[in-house]
Amino acid sequence: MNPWAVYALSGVAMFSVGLVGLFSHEHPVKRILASNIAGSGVLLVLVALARREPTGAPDPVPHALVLTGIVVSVSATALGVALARRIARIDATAKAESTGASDPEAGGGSA
Amino acid sequence: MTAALLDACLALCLPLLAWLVLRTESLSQSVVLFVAMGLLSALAWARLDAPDISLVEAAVGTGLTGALLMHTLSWTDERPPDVAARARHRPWAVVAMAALTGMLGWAVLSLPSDDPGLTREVDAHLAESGVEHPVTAVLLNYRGYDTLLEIAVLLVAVLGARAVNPRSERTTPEPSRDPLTGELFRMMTPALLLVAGYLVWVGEHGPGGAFQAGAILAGGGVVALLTTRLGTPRMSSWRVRWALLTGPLLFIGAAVAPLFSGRALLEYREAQAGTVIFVVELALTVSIAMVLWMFFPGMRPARAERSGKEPS
Amino acid sequence: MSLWDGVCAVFMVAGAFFCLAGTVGVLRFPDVYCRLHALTKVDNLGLGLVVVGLALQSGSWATALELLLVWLFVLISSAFTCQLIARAALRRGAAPWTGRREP
Amino acid sequence: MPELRMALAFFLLLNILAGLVRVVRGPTLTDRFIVAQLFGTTGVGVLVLLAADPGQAALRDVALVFALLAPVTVVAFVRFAVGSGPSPEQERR
Repeated sequence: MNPWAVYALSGVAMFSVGLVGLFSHEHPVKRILASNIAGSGVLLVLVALARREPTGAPDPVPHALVLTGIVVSVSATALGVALARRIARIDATAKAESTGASDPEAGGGSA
Repeated sequence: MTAALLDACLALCLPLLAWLVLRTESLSQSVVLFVAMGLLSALAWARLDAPDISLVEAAVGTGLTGALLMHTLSWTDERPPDVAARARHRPWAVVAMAALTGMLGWAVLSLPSDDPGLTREVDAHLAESGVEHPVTAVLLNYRGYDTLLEIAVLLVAVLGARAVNPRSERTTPEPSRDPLTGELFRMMTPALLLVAGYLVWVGEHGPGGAFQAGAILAGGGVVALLTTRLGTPRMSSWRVRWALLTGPLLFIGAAVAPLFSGRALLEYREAQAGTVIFVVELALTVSIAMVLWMFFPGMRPARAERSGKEPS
Repeated sequence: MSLWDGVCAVFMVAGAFFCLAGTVGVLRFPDVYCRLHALTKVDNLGLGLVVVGLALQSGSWATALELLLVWLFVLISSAFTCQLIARAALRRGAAPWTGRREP
Repeated sequence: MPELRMALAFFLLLNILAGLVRVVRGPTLTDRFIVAQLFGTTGVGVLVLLAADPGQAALRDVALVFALLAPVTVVAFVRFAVGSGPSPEQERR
């Protein structure tokens, strides 16, 4: 079991944990964390495959891909969090309006 | 022999920690576990001979993701988990995870284990790329097109994050003249600027570059934001817009310039390749730092309205 | 030069021991404030000894200085970490341990 | 000597795993965060030990970045998270 295989399996396990976690949680931030975990699992598999040549330098091309991948996944997380925050605020105002307004039809007021 | 033990132990506890992150009910615990997992994955990159990626993971993981997720704790409501439903799903989740791991693991392990990859090709043309470090050469010369589009992706993401978070609803935090965090900001800023400059310079012949330096500057920006030394960068100010646009515009300019002298897109002249890459990398550092910094929205002090006293 | 390597080995093993002491401290101490001491004081000493062991062995002044710089930054950030978390915990009312045996 | 360094790096990694116990069991949110910081410092130790191998000098820059950016998460934690997690009394029950 050479080292790259160990890390590749670990990446695969992280990906499956993240993917299953993505479907078994309703909380938006939890799902963002799950998709982040799945993403870093895939990146781990990529870099593990780049290290298959035991001697000499590892393959730089997957390294460049994974490097930009990490920065893009952070910006995706930040965008996801901003969207989740916006949805939470809309739900809060919608709930406040529906409890505040006595007549029923005002419930679905636009945010 | 202990190296194999170290690798096995690290490779085992990464998915374990990932599972812990998603298993704990309360959000605040899973955020802290997630920060710890980012740290361990930086060690995994180090063990896989990928210092560039370990550097980016460290700069982005501890600098931004941790602070951003801590910020989410201040506005999310800890929804009470319906433990009954969760308990029903639990066995199915474990079965699904095991099956997925098994299938994908078999697929990955059946790949040829002696594939040399593209190392020889990259090293063959390294002399013409203008830099000595292969990863920087791939990032900014061989696959420059990829990095150019990736900067556009970052720009779109920050425009989206800011559009969704309109300034009218963003309350500015009251200036908390707290001597402790003020001192922290005063001591950290010179060190951050120095290390960021060092990383941009070292990117030419060693692990480093625009992404790592930009993430570190953004981390400093977040501290400045949290210690209310600086307000949130407003999208309306022209300085912020120019800072955002210097990277992409300069990169596009450097990419299009060879077209006028009869060469293909992004085909730098060999003599100036090194300087062109360095200038583009400097501009990218400014843009990436500004993008990652603006992801951090204007904050409301978590406790201020509820208990009416300054929480700092 | 086995004596020189021996000295470096002693430093590094002592450093690892103090890291162990710090971890055990964080695990076993009864309340937040004691654990903060274990985290920021003991662990830093462990790291410092490891850094000194490595610096002596590195054979080049630049490497030794860079290692000491890393340790200096860890010291600075630990000082702030300890104070900030302790003040936040106190403000949130985490009761300090008063010596009674926990039930 | 390289063998000793690798053994110590493995030993520190075992420390990090032992810290996982407190992360799972830790009563309050602050305890969990303290262990996350412990991972940070011990992680710097592991990186510095690994950086002494030939050709791995860049790992010292990684350790430097870790040491520099550690306060960012702490300031964010103190400012946001301390007020939101379940308060110590609730958790101790």
